[in-house]
Amino acid sequence: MEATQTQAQRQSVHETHHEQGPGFLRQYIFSTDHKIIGLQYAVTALCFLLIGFFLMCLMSWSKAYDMAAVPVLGPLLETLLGNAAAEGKISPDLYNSFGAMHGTIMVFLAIVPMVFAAFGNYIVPLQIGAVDMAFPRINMASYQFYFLGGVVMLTSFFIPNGAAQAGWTSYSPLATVIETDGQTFWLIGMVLLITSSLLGAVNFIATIIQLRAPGMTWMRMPWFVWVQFVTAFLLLLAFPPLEVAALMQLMDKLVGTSFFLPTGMALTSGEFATAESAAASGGGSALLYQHLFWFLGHPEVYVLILPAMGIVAEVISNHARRPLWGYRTLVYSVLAVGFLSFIVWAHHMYLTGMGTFISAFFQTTTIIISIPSVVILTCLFITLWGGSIRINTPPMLFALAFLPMFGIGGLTGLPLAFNFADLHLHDTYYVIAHFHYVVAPGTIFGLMAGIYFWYPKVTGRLMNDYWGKVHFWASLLFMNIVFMPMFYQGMKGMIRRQHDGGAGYSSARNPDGIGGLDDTVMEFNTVILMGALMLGLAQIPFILNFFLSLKYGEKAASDNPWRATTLDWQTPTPPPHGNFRQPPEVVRGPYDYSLPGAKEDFVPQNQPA
Amino acid sequence: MEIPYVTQPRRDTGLYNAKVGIWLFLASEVMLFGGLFASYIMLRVGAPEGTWPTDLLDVPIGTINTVVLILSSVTVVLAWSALKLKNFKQYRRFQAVTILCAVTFIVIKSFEYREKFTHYDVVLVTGERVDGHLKERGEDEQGEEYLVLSHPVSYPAVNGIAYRPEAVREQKKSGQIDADRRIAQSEVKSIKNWSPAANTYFAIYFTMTALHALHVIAGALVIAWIWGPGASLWKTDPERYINRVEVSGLFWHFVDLVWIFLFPVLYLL
Amino acid sequence: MSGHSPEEVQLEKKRYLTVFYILLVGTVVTVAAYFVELPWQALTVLVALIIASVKGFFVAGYFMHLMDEKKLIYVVMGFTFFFFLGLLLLTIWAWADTPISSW
Amino acid sequence: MFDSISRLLGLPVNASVHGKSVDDFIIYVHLLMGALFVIWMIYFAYVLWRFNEKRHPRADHHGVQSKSSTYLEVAVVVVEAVFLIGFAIPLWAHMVDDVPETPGTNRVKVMAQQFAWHFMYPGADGEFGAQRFELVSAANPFGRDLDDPQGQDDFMTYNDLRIPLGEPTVFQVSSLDVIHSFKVIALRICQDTIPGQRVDTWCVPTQEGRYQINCAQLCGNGHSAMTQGFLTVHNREEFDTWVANKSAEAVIAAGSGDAGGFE
Ligand code: HEA
Ligand code: HEA
Ligand code: CUA
Ligand SMILES: [Cu+2]
Repeated sequence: MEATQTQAQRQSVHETHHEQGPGFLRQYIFSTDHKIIGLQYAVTALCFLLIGFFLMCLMSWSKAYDMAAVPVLGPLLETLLGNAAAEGKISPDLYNSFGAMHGTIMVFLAIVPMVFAAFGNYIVPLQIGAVDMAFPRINMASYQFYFLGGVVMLTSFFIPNGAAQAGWTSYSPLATVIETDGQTFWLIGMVLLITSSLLGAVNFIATIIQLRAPGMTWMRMPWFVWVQFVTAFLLLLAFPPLEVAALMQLMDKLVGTSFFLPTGMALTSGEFATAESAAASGGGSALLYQHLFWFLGHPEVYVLILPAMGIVAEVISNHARRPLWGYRTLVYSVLAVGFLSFIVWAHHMYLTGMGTFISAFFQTTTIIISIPSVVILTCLFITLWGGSIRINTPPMLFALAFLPMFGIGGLTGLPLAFNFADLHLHDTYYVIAHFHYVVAPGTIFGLMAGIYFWYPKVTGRLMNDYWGKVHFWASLLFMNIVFMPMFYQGMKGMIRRQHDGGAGYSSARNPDGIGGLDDTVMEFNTVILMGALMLGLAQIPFILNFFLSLKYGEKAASDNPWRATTLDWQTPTPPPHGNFRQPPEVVRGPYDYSLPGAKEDFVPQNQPA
Repeated sequence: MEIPYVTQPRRDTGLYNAKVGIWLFLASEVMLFGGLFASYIMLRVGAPEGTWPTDLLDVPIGTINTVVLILSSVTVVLAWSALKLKNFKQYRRFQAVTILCAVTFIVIKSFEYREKFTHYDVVLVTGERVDGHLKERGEDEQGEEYLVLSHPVSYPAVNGIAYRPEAVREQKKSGQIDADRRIAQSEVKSIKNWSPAANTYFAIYFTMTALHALHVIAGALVIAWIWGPGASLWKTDPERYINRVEVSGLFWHFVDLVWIFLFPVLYLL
Repeated sequence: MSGHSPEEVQLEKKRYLTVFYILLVGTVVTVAAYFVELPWQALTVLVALIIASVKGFFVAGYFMHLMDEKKLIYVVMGFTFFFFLGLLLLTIWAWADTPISSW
Repeated sequence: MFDSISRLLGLPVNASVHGKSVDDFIIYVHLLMGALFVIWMIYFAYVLWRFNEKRHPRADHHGVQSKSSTYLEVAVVVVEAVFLIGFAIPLWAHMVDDVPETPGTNRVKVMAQQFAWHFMYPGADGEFGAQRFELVSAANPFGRDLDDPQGQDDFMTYNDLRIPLGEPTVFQVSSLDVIHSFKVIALRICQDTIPGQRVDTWCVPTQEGRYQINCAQLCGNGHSAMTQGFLTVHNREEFDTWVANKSAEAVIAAGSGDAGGFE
């Protein structure tokens, strides 16, 4: 036994050397190894996360100090972006660009690539005991399309009229008639990103279906793998309609069609001034775009959250030293969420004028989809019961904080789901607060948990514990300082996407108008700005920790420092090309922690009884 | 370590990797074209009464193209069967027909596009509307611009394009179809050709068929690559080669399938 | 399909040709229906779509071997088709149930 | 107690009849959310304390056996179903299906344009005249057909919307260019404006005064500056006088071929 293992080890070392032959480019840039590709995704996505954050800071500045020059960065902005940032001020156009690009970058270039592509690429093949992804070259192409899409998106900031300005949703007709080529860049960028996601999704699903190690039956897969499986299906089937929408909007912009420009639209100036052609053919439909967009848009938000939930589940089970409670229920719940998320989309369109029946349908499905989410969260909660919880490590702190934070975000989805309440809350900061609670302290905390958790597997070193905790507590505090006031603002009726933070509607501006925004609402803008800046500072320990630990971090004591059961921890550290010393043979479920009668408090999946 | 199930099917799923991959890809393609069909229907039912044009495309040409694609689809399966029977020569012959069909399809399609782009639709100041194939365009002695349309159809401009089919029918009955028509610039109120911008019907027609044509081209390139440069694999790993042929074939049938729906929807309804 | 014996393949070849003829006939019938001018427009639409579906069924079923494919592929394509129907029908329903009118 | 919850949530003043039910509904939903959150948090805190590594060094493989979580989930489902079927759906149906249609109903056409609001009233006769898309221009945002006798007394206002107190008014909302959203916070109405289409919304104001009209949908770089629109609620006499005056002016203007637009 011993002898064969060392032999296999030698062989795998030999293979790694063999791979190194082609040199740096082949190994790190045009690699087909799922682990390298995962890391490429991770690093690129984290950079985009930072960019998205900077954009948001500038927006927050604009909201708090409307049309005041941006301190420190003002001149830089002016040189980079030209007229839109004249005198270092953020013009409404620029604010709208930043808003659209913050949303786009965060969703499509930061979070999805991070939680789905990066974690999925690195972890999924390891967890199912595969040697690589099913289609390594397609995997590489997927990253390249992503990268290209990112480049196109970023380039659009520097073209004459600046980047897209119609929100991340790019509703037509606004997106079509706005006079900037940024929208064209946006659309082309989106087509590239969609291509990337489709290739990735095909690969993930095929890998999970085909490359599970012997004994890795469906119900022995770690829940994280299930989650990625469902997520991949969401991407696979929901993205194409958005691609259709993007192509049609592109046609409207470039070729002069009017898919989304209805008859009776009467722009009195500009390129699209009269819609004569539209009139002749019956014109287009503005709402069609919204249907196509939200058909993707809603599944997309579950793409953001599900992988994060998966990470949190792994960490919680491991740190509570207990099996996930209700594994089967969890699996069925995530399948249910995936299925239902295709038929709830129009809850984003309640106020476009919906009749009783169709809105009753979408309200009902929306409420139904909240049930499996509750079930998932409940299972995670109950997992803690009877555990031996190691609270005080960075991954566990982030994972635990995820629960109430996602709870707040999810629960505030409920008033939005009932359209009678949405009537008041639609397009206010309440919505902004709702979804940021799910994506920022939710998903970002989930991915932080994942980074701290798997760092030792990837690098062989642990991240610094103390600074990890500093990072956590500061992030938790400032996230809440940033987003909690937004509920209040939204309830008061502060509308989103306003570069002056609602000042135009404030009672200070219109003292005799009833229902203007009161002073508290306006003052919160400053609080949010401060909170956001501090939140940024709070990331510095993380960034330093992340890079410095590569070199100076404490060496992990073993290949399995968290004493975990899943296969990803049963490989050498870092996993070599081909991942496993010996083809693993799975003999048990994924979470055999604290098994009565076992020697240790964990039994790896490939360890015979 | 090698990636398993590249050629041999996995026991519990009964499939090899590429086959799972292609079907997943086709699933997303279903949603892609499905989104377009859904859009088509929405635009059509949403169009105000009498403004959705019909009978603008050349049905015989469309029929020929349909037959061409169907033929190519059958040669693809026959080629694959031939390979299964280890008859490489026959495979080559069948697949050559497939590629030829693909080329034919694209050539016919591009002529059809050209035909549309040179078809002009003119609204006259008198309120009459004339459309026809552009035969000639120039300046007369007085320096006034004019154009000549062959096979013109004329009908009242009010109420959009709804009167056109009726006008065509009347003309056929009265038998005066072929007279060319000369229109001077001064008579013209507005003029445009049958490009995507002409109206929403042409917009969706060009979008769908162009996307479909891109699929045809892509599929043909893949099949041709496997047929030609990629054929050395037949010697080293025939199983895998057959799989490639099957997978590319599946894609090709899908492209055919899309056309089977595109044809009636765009040409006939 | 991967597990086919030569005899089966021979048999299938015949079947492919039969399907080919069916498809040709289908095409002819569709076009004929177009020229015949049925009493109502709705009928033309119906006929054309039914024939197209039948043709589609044959291509998918025999050329793409969906008639005897693995369960997994049925599941994937089944869900896909369901979601496509969802997109189509719900969008149309939303359009129809919206108390929107032209001015 | 309701008032204090309402204040806690930050609900703004309400000045319409259905607005009361909107507010009540929001409060009920938040009560449910609050209850769930508190229950979960108490449990969470307890678990973290009780099953901490120090207090509970050896984990229990089997964990919870009881079904209490299922009961909680079922309870959540039931409450949500009650909200949905008992309140949300019928209340929404009331908003969209019971739009008043009796002949005497007050009607106003609302036309959004980057970045202002146009309003059109049927005038003294209570009937709108004909409108045609082709006639739309900067000076005639509603495409009024001035030849239609019925439309002679229709009049338009710019950023100035007035409605009578205590009776329903129907707003026929549309847009000239992009999608905006017609929102009056205190009246709890909000309706996206879709170009080329008309959607109706309505309310019954309960309080005289001047209200800000919000544009709630991103509509371009002037979105946050689209703040000049105000809605004034008058008592019936004031409103009638105003309509009579405006209508009379309009008849004269229409005679001279002026559609009454602003730009
Ligand atoms: C990851 C992202 C994500 C997630 C998971 C959700 C989840 C939900 N969302 Fe959200 N949503 C967005 C992202 C997300 N949303 C975004 C980005 C937008 C705006 C897009 C835009 O317009 O730009 C949006 C907008 C949005 C709207 C439209 C609002 C409007 O524009 O007017 C609606 C309406 O129904 C809605 C509803 C819901 C519901 C019912 C859920 C449910 O699935 C939630 C279910 C969850 C629960 C019910 C919580 C259960 C919690 C526990 C069991 C734990 C509790 C724990 C403790 C208290 C310790 N969302
Ligand atoms: C996944 C999506 C996501 C995420 C994570 C975020 C994160 C944040 N968002 Fe964003 N946001 C959106 C999606 C997202 N947002 C969308 C879709 C919109 C709507 C756009 C529209 O209107 O169209 C929006 C709009 C939006 C607005 C409203 C603008 C408006 O309506 O006018 C605001 C306002 O404050 C805001 C704030 C924030 C803040 C403070 C964060 C913070 O949570 C940010 C936290 C991030 C950090 C602190 C950075 C951490 C960085 C690292 C850890 C980098 C490490 C790097 C290396 C190691 C290399 N967002
Ligand atoms: Cu108009 Cu926003
Ligand atoms: Cu949603």
